[in-house]
Amino acid sequence: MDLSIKIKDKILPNPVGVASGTFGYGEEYAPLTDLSALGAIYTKAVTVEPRPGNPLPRLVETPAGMINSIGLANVGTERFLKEKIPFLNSLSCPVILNVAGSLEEEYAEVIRRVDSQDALWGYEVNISCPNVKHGGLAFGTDPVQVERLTSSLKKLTDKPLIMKLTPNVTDISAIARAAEAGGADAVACINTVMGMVVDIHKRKPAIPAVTGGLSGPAVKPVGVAAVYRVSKAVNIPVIGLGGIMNADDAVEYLLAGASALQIGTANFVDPDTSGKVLTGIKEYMKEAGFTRISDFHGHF
Amino acid sequence: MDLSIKIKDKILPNPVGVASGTFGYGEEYAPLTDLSALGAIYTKAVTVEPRPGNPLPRLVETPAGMINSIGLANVGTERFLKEKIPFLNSLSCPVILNVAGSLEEEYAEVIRRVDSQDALWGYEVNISCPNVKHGGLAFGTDPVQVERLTSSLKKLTDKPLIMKLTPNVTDISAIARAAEAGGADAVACINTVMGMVVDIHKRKPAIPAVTGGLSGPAVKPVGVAAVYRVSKAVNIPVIGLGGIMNADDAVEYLLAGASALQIGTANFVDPDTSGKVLTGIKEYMKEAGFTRISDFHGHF
Amino acid sequence: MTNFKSEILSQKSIALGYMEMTFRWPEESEKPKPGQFLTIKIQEQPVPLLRRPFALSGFDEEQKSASIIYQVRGTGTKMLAALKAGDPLDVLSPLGNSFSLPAVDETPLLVAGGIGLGPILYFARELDKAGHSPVLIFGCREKSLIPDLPPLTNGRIQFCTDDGSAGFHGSSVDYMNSLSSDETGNAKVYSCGPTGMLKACHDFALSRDLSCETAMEEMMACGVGACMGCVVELAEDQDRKYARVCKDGPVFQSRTIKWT
Amino acid sequence: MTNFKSEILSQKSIALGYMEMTFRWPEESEKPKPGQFLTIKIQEQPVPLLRRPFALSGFDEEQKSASIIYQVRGTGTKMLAALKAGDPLDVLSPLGNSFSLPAVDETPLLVAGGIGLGPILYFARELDKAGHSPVLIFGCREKSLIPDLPPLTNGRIQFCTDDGSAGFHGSSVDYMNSLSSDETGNAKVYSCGPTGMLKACHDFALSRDLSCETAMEEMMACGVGACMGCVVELAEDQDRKYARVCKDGPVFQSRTIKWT
Ligand SMILES: Cc1cc2nc3c(=O)[nH]c(=O)nc-3n(C[C@H](O)[C@H](O)[C@H](O)COP(=O)(O)OP(=O)(O)OC[C@H]3O[C@@H](n4cnc5c(N)ncnc54)[C@H](O)[C@@H]3O)c2cc1C
Ligand SMILES: Cc1cc2nc3c(=O)[nH]c(=O)nc-3n(C[C@H](O)[C@H](O)[C@H](O)COP(=O)(O)OP(=O)(O)OC[C@H]3O[C@@H](n4cnc5c(N)ncnc54)[C@H](O)[C@@H]3O)c2cc1C
Ligand SMILES: Cc1cc2nc3c(=O)[nH]c(=O)nc-3n(C[C@H](O)[C@H](O)[C@H](O)COP(=O)(O)O)c2cc1C
Ligand SMILES: Cc1cc2nc3c(=O)[nH]c(=O)nc-3n(C[C@H](O)[C@H](O)[C@H](O)COP(=O)(O)O)c2cc1C
Ligand code: FES
Ligand code: FES
Repeated sequence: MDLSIKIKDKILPNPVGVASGTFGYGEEYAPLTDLSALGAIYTKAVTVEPRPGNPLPRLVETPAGMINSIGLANVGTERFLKEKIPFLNSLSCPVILNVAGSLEEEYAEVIRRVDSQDALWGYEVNISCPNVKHGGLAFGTDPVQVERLTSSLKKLTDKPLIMKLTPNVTDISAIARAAEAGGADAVACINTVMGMVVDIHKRKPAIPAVTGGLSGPAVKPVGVAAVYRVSKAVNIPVIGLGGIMNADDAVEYLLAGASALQIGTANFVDPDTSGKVLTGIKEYMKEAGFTRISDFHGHF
Repeated sequence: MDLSIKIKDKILPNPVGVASGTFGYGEEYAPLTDLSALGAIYTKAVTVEPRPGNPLPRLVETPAGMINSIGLANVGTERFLKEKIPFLNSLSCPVILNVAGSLEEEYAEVIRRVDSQDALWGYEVNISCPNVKHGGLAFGTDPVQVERLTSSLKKLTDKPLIMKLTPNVTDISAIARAAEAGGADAVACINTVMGMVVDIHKRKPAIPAVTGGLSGPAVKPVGVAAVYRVSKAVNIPVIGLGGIMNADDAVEYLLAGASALQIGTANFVDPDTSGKVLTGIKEYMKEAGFTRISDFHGHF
Repeated sequence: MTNFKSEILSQKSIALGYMEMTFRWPEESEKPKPGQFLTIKIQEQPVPLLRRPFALSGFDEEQKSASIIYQVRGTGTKMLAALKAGDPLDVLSPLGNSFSLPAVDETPLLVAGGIGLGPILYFARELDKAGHSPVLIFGCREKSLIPDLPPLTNGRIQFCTDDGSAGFHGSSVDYMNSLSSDETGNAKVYSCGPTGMLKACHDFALSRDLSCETAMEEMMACGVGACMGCVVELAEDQDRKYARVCKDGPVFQSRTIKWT
Repeated sequence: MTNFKSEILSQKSIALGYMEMTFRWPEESEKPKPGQFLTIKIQEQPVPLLRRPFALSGFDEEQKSASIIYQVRGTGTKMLAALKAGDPLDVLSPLGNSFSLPAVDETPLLVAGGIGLGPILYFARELDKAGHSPVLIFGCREKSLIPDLPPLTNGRIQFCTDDGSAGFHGSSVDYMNSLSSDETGNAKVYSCGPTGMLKACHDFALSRDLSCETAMEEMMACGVGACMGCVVELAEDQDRKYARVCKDGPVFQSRTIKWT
């Protein structure tokens, strides 16, 4: 059974990674799951400068989901290199840096500064960030911006470049095609869905930023639909995520067209979800007589 | 305590209506809830010609939600007038006809044929339908189409015209503004969220249409966010729906900016949800010292 | 049709993976007929979200109680099986139509498989009480799936197992086919169970020119006919393409259904 | 820190709306320290979705058991309260930092309110055993909220009620203020409870120039420091704007927190 997935000229050992923002830089989860067994760690977003993140409270639960408003809280590129790279260097699993910014130039600057690091397998570009040059609309909502950002980042690195799509758009296929046209080596979907909770006792939004990002089982059908549509629209690998809690959910995404997966919110519920999902995928493949991940594709 | 809401020149007696497609034309629920106490019945969509609806299975459950793929199954305008109007005529609550079509002309034709009926209080226009003239993209995803459709339907009737928005767009505020510009008397949001479930045993989509409409508690945060944004964008009343299961959910929507509400999926779980929600809203208002629905607005 | 709060009176396992639950039926509520069903709101939390439909498997007018037989399948039925006597139950019933009575000279052949046992059993007992001589044929994979049932007075129960571990060796349809045309000459077939079995009953009835009623199942949302979610496809000669299982059914003349 | 399957040993109500639950602590697992907490995965279904955090309220090395005291508040704690001895429990613990020990000549003033009782009680018992003379001050609205607690050996427990229905009439801070500066001269303050009470303890400590540690609470997702969800805002003079309650806390020097 071959579980590996090729992205550009590099190999992910298995399809089950852990999603950006839900796993820090791996350290915290080291006692709780076998990091070396992960298909990939997608780090918390890194920006050029350190960012404190959004005001609190930052979390609120919803039916079968949660909303987060962490913002891009991170230590910035310099301290990332100093404080996080040594640990990441010690890991045997692929580490994919989630890159964020408010301007095209900021994304580029992060990649320029870290690209020589062998610890980094590739990049995942978070285009759900508001583009300050375009009235705060997220980069990922406009195909023109997405193609431009992708192609300008492609020039800076030989590592695989994954564009992470937001579901908060009219036509996610168009965005995916723009990423592919810009030279993306893969796309990941979905980032969080825009949502909001009102505290009816305080009569104000549950989080100060008013709207936040919905994740967890509630959004799984949205993620599966996105992966299905995107995988029909492009010829690069699609990485599926959104509400995967167990192997059955993971298999849904694979059958819908995903070549790899990320476990996000589920890490909070069971820190070893990724291990269990990988085991479950293997069992499913054995029963189905599948020998490689691509055997999941093309059934409908 | 004044629970009424004015839309155009007409009054809804209270804010709690029942959503299109979840309540038929009222008959089936007559033994289970007090129809005369409803703020409004929004009927199942009516098209010019009868439609059989989508192939089966049409339903699948998801975490805290469900996906439907009913299609626009309905008896068509002629049989609607013959078979449904007599019962609707006997009701004391406002009846709002949900109108659908695949062409602008079809929407217009429905309104032309039924507009003389006193049983109909107004119209809710379902713009989540694929526009066959525009490559099957839903009417409701393009502001230009929405404004045009709204203004052409406005010319045909003196009854209140409510445009029902789809959440499957990049910027729902822009769509709402287009509806307002076209002369809409109110907007309702949200219609269902695009979602998909894969049957991992059969290795095919759970519903033949592949993607369907997600509703229920899972989408409540999406609906509340939409209502908040839309109510900041337009000056006409906003009717909120999506996952309302109880009075607390309803109060969330009202505080977010809704002037009226619709109960959808919850009718399936508890056929008297609307009655309980109305009672709960009154209790909340009493405790808060609110005397009218507009007291819910402007807290943030 | 009412939505009432009931109370569980008893809950017991009757075969491997199958439970029988009895609950209080309110005085004011209409008496359910064989073939009709109910829906249960299993819990307050929205997972599982929808009410779950089950056919009535019995009704006791004196005790004012009704029962269902159900298979423990997924989340909802697992939660249901964890409830105990005394627990409250949110019931919406009676829903749907019911089996039509056979003529006095017709022999009712009642065929059940799996979760189709409940409505067939209820109907068999009612017919038995009314003096008919129903033959209840229950087919399953093997012995452990055979429920422990009190015998009928006028009619009889025929078990069939695929592996021959109890009763007739073969499916319920194999059993029916083993009957001579004389024996089934004035039969009327009623069936509830897996689709394959329903179609086989339909084919059997067609081949012997018998009338056949079949109780269908589809995923449901409202259960009362409002959402158009639970449709089955009708045969080409019908006046419409789809019918609602919850409102137009669950019992259909098997000839009106499009079997695929 | 391990994620282990435990078993509930006992569950009982200790005051109106408050429960104490004791559960097995695995041999291999690190011993928890006062101030540390755990998270519980309450059920398989995704409502409620997230694990629920609770401070340890006791640990019995011989019995290999630990306990929590919790208030029944919403969906999660209601479900937790429905569990019985013998039921399994999914625990992730020990998490976070802990209270620091007072110097031998310091008198620990331990202030608890509401759901802050657990960690303070655990700490008081440990100090008591180690020969310190802790004063545990527990404030609540009225008598029915006062838990039934075994007395300390060296230290003592002071109850305070807002309505004077038991113990000192007034809040725990009113009580502290009623102590002379001599009595609190070498005190070290520890607090856990509602934010208003924590701030009052901080102000009290500032005014008497005492050191004060405070155990904070914020909505959590991961509980292990990975998601940045549970932050509190730090005072302006700190080197960063926010700190994570789950990893940098839950215990903070009260001076480092931005009180608003
Ligand atoms: C009219 C009717 C009568 C029925 N009578 C019986 C009966 O007497 N005894 C019995 O054991 N079962 C009966 N069923 C089937 C029963 O409703 C399902 O087994 C039950 O809903 C499964 O719920 P779950 O949460 O345990 O399983 P899930 O994990 O939700 O699903 C397991 C299977 O049950 C089906 N199912 C789930 N929800 C529904 C629903 N709302 N409506 C229909 N099917 C559903 C799913 O498609 C799936 O194949 C009947 C169904 C219908 C429509
Ligand atoms: C470090 C820490 C230690 C705690 N120790 C105790 C304790 O010893 N005893 C005790 O009774 N309670 C304690 N709590 C609070 C406890 O976690 C909440 O009361 C509980 O999670 C409520 O869950 P629920 O589903 O019943 O309520 P819900 O209906 O979900 O919410 C009720 C309230 O609890 C808060 N809450 C819900 N989930 C969380 C979460 N994951 N993290 C923090 N707050 C949450 C909500 O904001 C809300 O105000 C502690 C919290 C933290 C962060
Ligand atoms: C607390 C939290 C923080 C997140 N931070 C980031 C981030 O920094 N960058 C990013 O691309 N996605 C971020 N995400 C989105 C997740 O990576 C993922 O796309 C989303 O949560 C859907 O997957 P899930 O439902 O499995 O969690 C975050 C999600 C959560 C819950
Ligand atoms: C079974 C079903 C059928 C529906 N049919 C229609 C329809 O015909 N026209 C329409 O505008 N919306 C239709 N809807 C959408 C609902 O009116 C509502 O917008 C949506 O379900 C969100 O609300 P809820 O979460 O409260 O159900 C349908 C929804 C369901 C579940
Ligand atoms: S379940 Fe709604 S029409 Fe049958
Ligand atoms: S809860 Fe995730 S960092 Fe504290």
